[in-house]
Amino acid sequence: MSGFRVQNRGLIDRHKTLSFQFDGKSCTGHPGDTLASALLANGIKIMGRSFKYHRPRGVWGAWFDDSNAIFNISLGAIQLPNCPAATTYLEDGMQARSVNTFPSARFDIKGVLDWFSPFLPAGFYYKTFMRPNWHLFEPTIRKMAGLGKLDGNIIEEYQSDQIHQSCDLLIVGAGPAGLAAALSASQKGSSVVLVDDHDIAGGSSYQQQSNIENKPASLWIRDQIAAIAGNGGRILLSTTAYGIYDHNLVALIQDSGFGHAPRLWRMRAKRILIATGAIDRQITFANNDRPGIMSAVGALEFLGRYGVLVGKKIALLSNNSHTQNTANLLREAGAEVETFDTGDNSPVAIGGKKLRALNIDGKSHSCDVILASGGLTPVVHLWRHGGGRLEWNEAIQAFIPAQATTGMRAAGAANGIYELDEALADARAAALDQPSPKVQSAYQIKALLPDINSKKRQWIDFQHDVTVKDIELAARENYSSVEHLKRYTTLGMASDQGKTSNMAGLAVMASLQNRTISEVGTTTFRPPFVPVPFELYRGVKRQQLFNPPKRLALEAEHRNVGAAMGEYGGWLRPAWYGDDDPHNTIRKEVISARTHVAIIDASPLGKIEIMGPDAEKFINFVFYNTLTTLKPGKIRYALMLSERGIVYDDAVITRVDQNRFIISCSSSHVEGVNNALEGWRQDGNDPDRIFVHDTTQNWATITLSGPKAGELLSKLDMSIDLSPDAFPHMTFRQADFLSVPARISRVSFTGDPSYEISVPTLHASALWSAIAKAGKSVQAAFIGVEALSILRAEKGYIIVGKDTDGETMPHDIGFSQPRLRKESAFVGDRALHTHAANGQNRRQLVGLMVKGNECKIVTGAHLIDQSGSKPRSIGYVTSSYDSPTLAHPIALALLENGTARIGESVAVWNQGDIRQATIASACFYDKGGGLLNA
Amino acid sequence: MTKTYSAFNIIKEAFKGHKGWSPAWRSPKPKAQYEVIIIGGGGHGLATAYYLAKNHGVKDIAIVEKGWLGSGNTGRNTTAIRSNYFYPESCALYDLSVRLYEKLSIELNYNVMFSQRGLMVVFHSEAEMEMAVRGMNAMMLGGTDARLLDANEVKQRAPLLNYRADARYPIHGAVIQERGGTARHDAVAWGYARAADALGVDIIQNCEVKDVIIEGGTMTGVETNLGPIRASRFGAAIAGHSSVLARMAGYQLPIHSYALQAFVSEPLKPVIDVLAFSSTYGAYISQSDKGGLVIGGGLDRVPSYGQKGNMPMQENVLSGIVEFAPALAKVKLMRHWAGIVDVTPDSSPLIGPSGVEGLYINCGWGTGGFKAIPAGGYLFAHLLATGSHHEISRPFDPSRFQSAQLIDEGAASGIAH
Amino acid sequence: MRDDRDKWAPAIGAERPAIKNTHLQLSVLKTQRQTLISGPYKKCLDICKLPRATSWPQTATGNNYAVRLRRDRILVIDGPSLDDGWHDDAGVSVSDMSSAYILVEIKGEAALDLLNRGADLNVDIASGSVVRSFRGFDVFIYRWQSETQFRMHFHHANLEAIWQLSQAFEKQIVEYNRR
Amino acid sequence: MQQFPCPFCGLRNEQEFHFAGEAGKTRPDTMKEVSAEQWSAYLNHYNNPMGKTCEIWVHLPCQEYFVMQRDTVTMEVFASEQIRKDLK
Repeated sequence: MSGFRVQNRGLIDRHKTLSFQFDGKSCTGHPGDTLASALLANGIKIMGRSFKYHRPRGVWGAWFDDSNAIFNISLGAIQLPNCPAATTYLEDGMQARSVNTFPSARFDIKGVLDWFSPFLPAGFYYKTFMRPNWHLFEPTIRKMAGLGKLDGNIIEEYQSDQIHQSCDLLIVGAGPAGLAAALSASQKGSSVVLVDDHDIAGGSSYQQQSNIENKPASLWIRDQIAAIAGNGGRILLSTTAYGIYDHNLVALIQDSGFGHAPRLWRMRAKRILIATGAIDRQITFANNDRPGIMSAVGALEFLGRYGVLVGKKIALLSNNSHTQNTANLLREAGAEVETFDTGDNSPVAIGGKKLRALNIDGKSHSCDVILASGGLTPVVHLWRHGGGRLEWNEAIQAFIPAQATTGMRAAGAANGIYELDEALADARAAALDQPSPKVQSAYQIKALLPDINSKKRQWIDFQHDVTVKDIELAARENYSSVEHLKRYTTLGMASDQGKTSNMAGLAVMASLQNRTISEVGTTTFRPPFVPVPFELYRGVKRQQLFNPPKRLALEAEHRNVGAAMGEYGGWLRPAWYGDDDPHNTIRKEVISARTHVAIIDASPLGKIEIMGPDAEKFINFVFYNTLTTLKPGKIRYALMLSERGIVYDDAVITRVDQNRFIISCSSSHVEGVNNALEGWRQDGNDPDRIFVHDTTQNWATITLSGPKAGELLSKLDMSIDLSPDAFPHMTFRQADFLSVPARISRVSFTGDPSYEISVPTLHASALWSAIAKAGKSVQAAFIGVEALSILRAEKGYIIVGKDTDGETMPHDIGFSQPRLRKESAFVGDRALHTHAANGQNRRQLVGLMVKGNECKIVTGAHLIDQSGSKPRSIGYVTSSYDSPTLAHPIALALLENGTARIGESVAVWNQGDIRQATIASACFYDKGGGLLNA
Repeated sequence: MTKTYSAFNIIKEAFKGHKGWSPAWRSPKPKAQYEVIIIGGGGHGLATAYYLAKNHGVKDIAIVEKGWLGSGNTGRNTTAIRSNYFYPESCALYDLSVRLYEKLSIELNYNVMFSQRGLMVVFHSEAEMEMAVRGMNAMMLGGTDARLLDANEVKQRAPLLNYRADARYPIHGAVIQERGGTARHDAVAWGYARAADALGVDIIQNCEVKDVIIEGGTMTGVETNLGPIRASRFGAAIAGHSSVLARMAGYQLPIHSYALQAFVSEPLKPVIDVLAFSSTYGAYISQSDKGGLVIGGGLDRVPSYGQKGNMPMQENVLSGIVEFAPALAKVKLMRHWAGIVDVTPDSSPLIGPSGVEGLYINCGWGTGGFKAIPAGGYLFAHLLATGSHHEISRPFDPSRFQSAQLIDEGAASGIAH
Repeated sequence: MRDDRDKWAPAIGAERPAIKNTHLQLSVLKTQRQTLISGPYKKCLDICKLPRATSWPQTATGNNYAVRLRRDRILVIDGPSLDDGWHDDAGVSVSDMSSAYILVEIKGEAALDLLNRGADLNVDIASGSVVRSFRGFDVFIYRWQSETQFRMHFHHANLEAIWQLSQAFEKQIVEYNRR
Repeated sequence: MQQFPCPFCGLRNEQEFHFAGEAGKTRPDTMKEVSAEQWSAYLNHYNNPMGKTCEIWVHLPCQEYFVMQRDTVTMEVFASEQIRKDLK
């Protein structure tokens, strides 16, 4: 059926024919068609059903102002839900299905719902479905609701490109006004970006077949584009500005074609010019939702862009002068057109699925299409996103941008200026940020107040089936604010977000309340201007590039010896080594560490250097422990607190010399500790006398731990005396390793003698090889983080954040002295003496033991007090392991008043199961600490 | 006039063109003097007035609201309701709320559509699962329902989520609170408003408090755009803007205001029947009865009173949700917005005296105000009526900051909702 | 037990082929030395004997130069060997960071296009420092020798991620130019 | 996406910044008696103004701490100034 296609009109490529299906019916179209234009050309008017009553719906607008024709579209393996027919370009082989219909939009069985509409007024669901219970009704209602179907398939290549850009002037809308403005600004040397959501510039000029500045429109447009490009201006087509955010950031979505992810431009513009034009407003009259009733502007768009004449016998109903030429244009294209003034007579559309006539004053005028034009409505959404105010203009019966806000102007039809020459002058002035010339508008419009007493149904929101009666009901029930009205009736909450329904709804409310539209006000315009896929926000941030972990310099070496890599504190680290059963492997690693020596990659440990003459004073303030007494070459364990006295991190601090300290903090806290140090440095200190360098990644650290650690280290030939007296626990040495500076810290996270050897990362591999080679003779084993976690738990060494929580203070984990004795101020000091800090029932770190033949306690189990009527949590298990060293399960826990209860029994509660454990000191291995000094 | 809402009355009214429904509430002119004035006509304020009138017999109550009722966070949230908190004090508070929600539609004769479809917090590693067990046990001991799900059970409940091998964070399991769910947010405000109005409460919309009247250290009135209104007691429930009133009345609060953004997609046929949270992805999702996917995440990083969305947090939340449920990549965002929330240092609310005699505050709910509406109103009404705390609200008294007895749910849960 | 050894492609370190197309080349460079010097700006320059440290959008030249990282910090590339620690006479703190930072070079007409997919670079907005956030990673980006040749430093532990990002961006640029 | 002026680096996108508290608070001298009220006020009392505000921010990449005056409603930024004393 090409009956509606008009020869020699439109921008489509008629040499090629594209096939597609709609609701199972085969159709054809041409490149350049949208699905809506192609369907109209195929003589199909019913393209969807409304949301609530499943009334048949035809297309209303020709672009983003249509909320009726929404399809699920499949093309090959790709399926996309909720594609608007009016803005989706046709591709060969598309299978389109109208949403929420069965079996088709034309014969939808749920159409019977319309018969029950008297029982389903606005907000009926708030008044019923309460007894016995909403849950009884909800599943059915959920199935009835919803539009598109999501197929659940993932399009692997669907990845948005995201770009930052900036410009002096961003112009939204490449119609005549936008083009003129872009040329003016670019001539003055501004960097200009002009965007338009169509795939071709020209805007409304395709509706009117008139000349622009005495040139045929197509020539004028071509000349402007060439001149803009010549001046360095850029034009982005198929690109929609969908939101203006703080500080003139404009979000642009650039379409890449069906099934391809769009591109996101984050455009920072010094100035923004809104030249988005105007759309047609609907007319509220009886049966105005019938398929075949359309926007008059939309009809001209279908004709001008796609060569589609929407009807053969057209009734044109208008209240404004903008449609003066419309009838002529349609007649030229071959339609029979009768024009009607809205006047004060009551129009009624006659017909069901097929429109038959327009009744005016009881007189029937047969037609197959009614074009309704309730007046031009400037597209001011972006203006509002950008914080611009609106004012009601009585003469043109529209909200238009009020005076300019900083960095933003509107021009042309978007600014309420509809005559071409005036719009061009307005745009050129706005482009150069000059005052707009005063214009005397020739545009005439009659105020359009709906007949609120009509017995017939008059539709306001076509998708959501909101009628005048619904609004009247809402008003009667005192949902009188415009936001209440919207939320109660769902007016304007359709997928076009009120583009077609807002003004009509306001007019009804104004009539009902005897107020003016400006007094009723508008609802908020919120981004996005058109719906945008979530993918737009994701881009490359996916899978491995979603918060990727840091990589060790020695990763290849670890993999060579079979490391199972796991993520710990933001780093990918060896969890254990080998392919055998992990539990058994980890157990063996622990035993090797206890009996011989373990080799551990500890490179992620922090190495933050504090340097300068005030370093000592500074570090003594930032840390809980007293550090002024730390001698060069010595190491001390210290806690960092928040000002609330909560343990934030623990670190070993090395004093290298008088003016230099190295803070070895937890690997996951390096950034946080560094930031905290910088904050205190710049606040209240002389920053020229203290410097903080995070050198963590300059150094690779390999820890040797175990009875044979010293023996292994001695084989590396770094010429240092390793005897316990010469190099005792908690001291530091600098040495050379293969002519490279090396640092050796004798500190332990296992309870056995340990040496942390650090060399510049570029030499890590050499150190690793030397240790691996030397390690063979002492049965050294590579061990991963899992075994290390067990080793440290056996010794009762905490992991901050795991064995502490947001309430833990230093005296809860056995560090009481500085709180009572430290002689200078430190971060968090006062907070350690509050009512809560002095409390008797603080949760303290303890160990828990169960019998050797019992299974280990579940980490996360709670400790309970059973003395009351129901169990009360008095703490919980933070770490729990089967200890290979001790051959029985061990656990660490935070327990109310725990240290005083050592030796007692406590009930352990997990998901209702209760067992007993014995409270112990948090140290299970070498309690005397003699081994550390061996 | 038809007052009672029921299917029968809808049918009856249908034959009269629905002309007989009475207004849901009146639009009274303010009197010069009330016994109690509630500042803020959001969920908490409306619920407070309702319970004051119903449970405590206070009849002379006005609510002053600067905009339309429910225009603050009540109408701007993601409608999640849950009581899966760590500390027993929080469990008691939020579980009271869930229990009140369970009966609310019938109590108010207004369908608030409380849908207990289950709320699932998903965990992505062994370390997270340990925290999950800790939290789940805390909930059970605190009197809230909770159950551990393994990865397969999670998949059965929410096949939409990412179970692919290349998922950045695999799903190890979840803790589900079956009684958690969503409600229709506006309906909660409207239901309370209608019920309070029926009990004689004057709900005065478009009435902005411009200043407070304090005489001899006691608050005796408010200056509004409709003139001064006096009362003997005042309750402020103005989430997001609590500091503004504090400044008028001369006290300071442990509150920063932040925008919290929310997102809704175009309606889809049902794809997920449970609320799924992931703090690792920094996002959560549910599907409304209308079919829109409702998505939320963390607070903005910049303190503000700007009730609008912005891109940095959008990118965080939406990229997170797509990695969490990759099939959503092609689903379209229809609308996003923001509410201004009061954020306290411990992410727990403040209920108690303001420091100014006669003025009590209910604020600091952070991201969790909507779920707490019934309990917040119930407990605040108790405080306003009796001058002393209900046992459940006592731990949330503002004095906890001086004694440092914080209820730090933020630290306990990782991400605040 | 977590065993993600197969989930993550093995890290291969700095020895790797360039990312290359007709508009773009991204490759890892070797440096002799990178030295972090903190202190009053003039004093920082004095100790390494350089006249200035490059800021944005200035162009660094030669092999021995410095870039400005902070108000009181510079990074010297291939400068003199200095001892780590506090230099009391010079009033500056020094750390050798030769092992810490990877240096990559990005050149070609599409170089800025690639960088603007990770950062928000505007050559019209001057900046005191060359430190930026590149998709959440702290990096130093500056021009070197010419206006279309850029250098970027970042922590070595982020090399795999930034490289993978750059490959994804390169693909997007190719796609963009194709359409 | 807002842009904030780091006093050293100039305008940068908001993701590079971190809010570090309201300006104008002085840490009590904890070597002297500090009452519970004073300490609590230092930690917990905020002006949190709706409108013009004065805050401490840090530009994370360059770690510059600075005081910024801005408007919490309009997001207008008025001025920023380094927190550390001026370098000679």
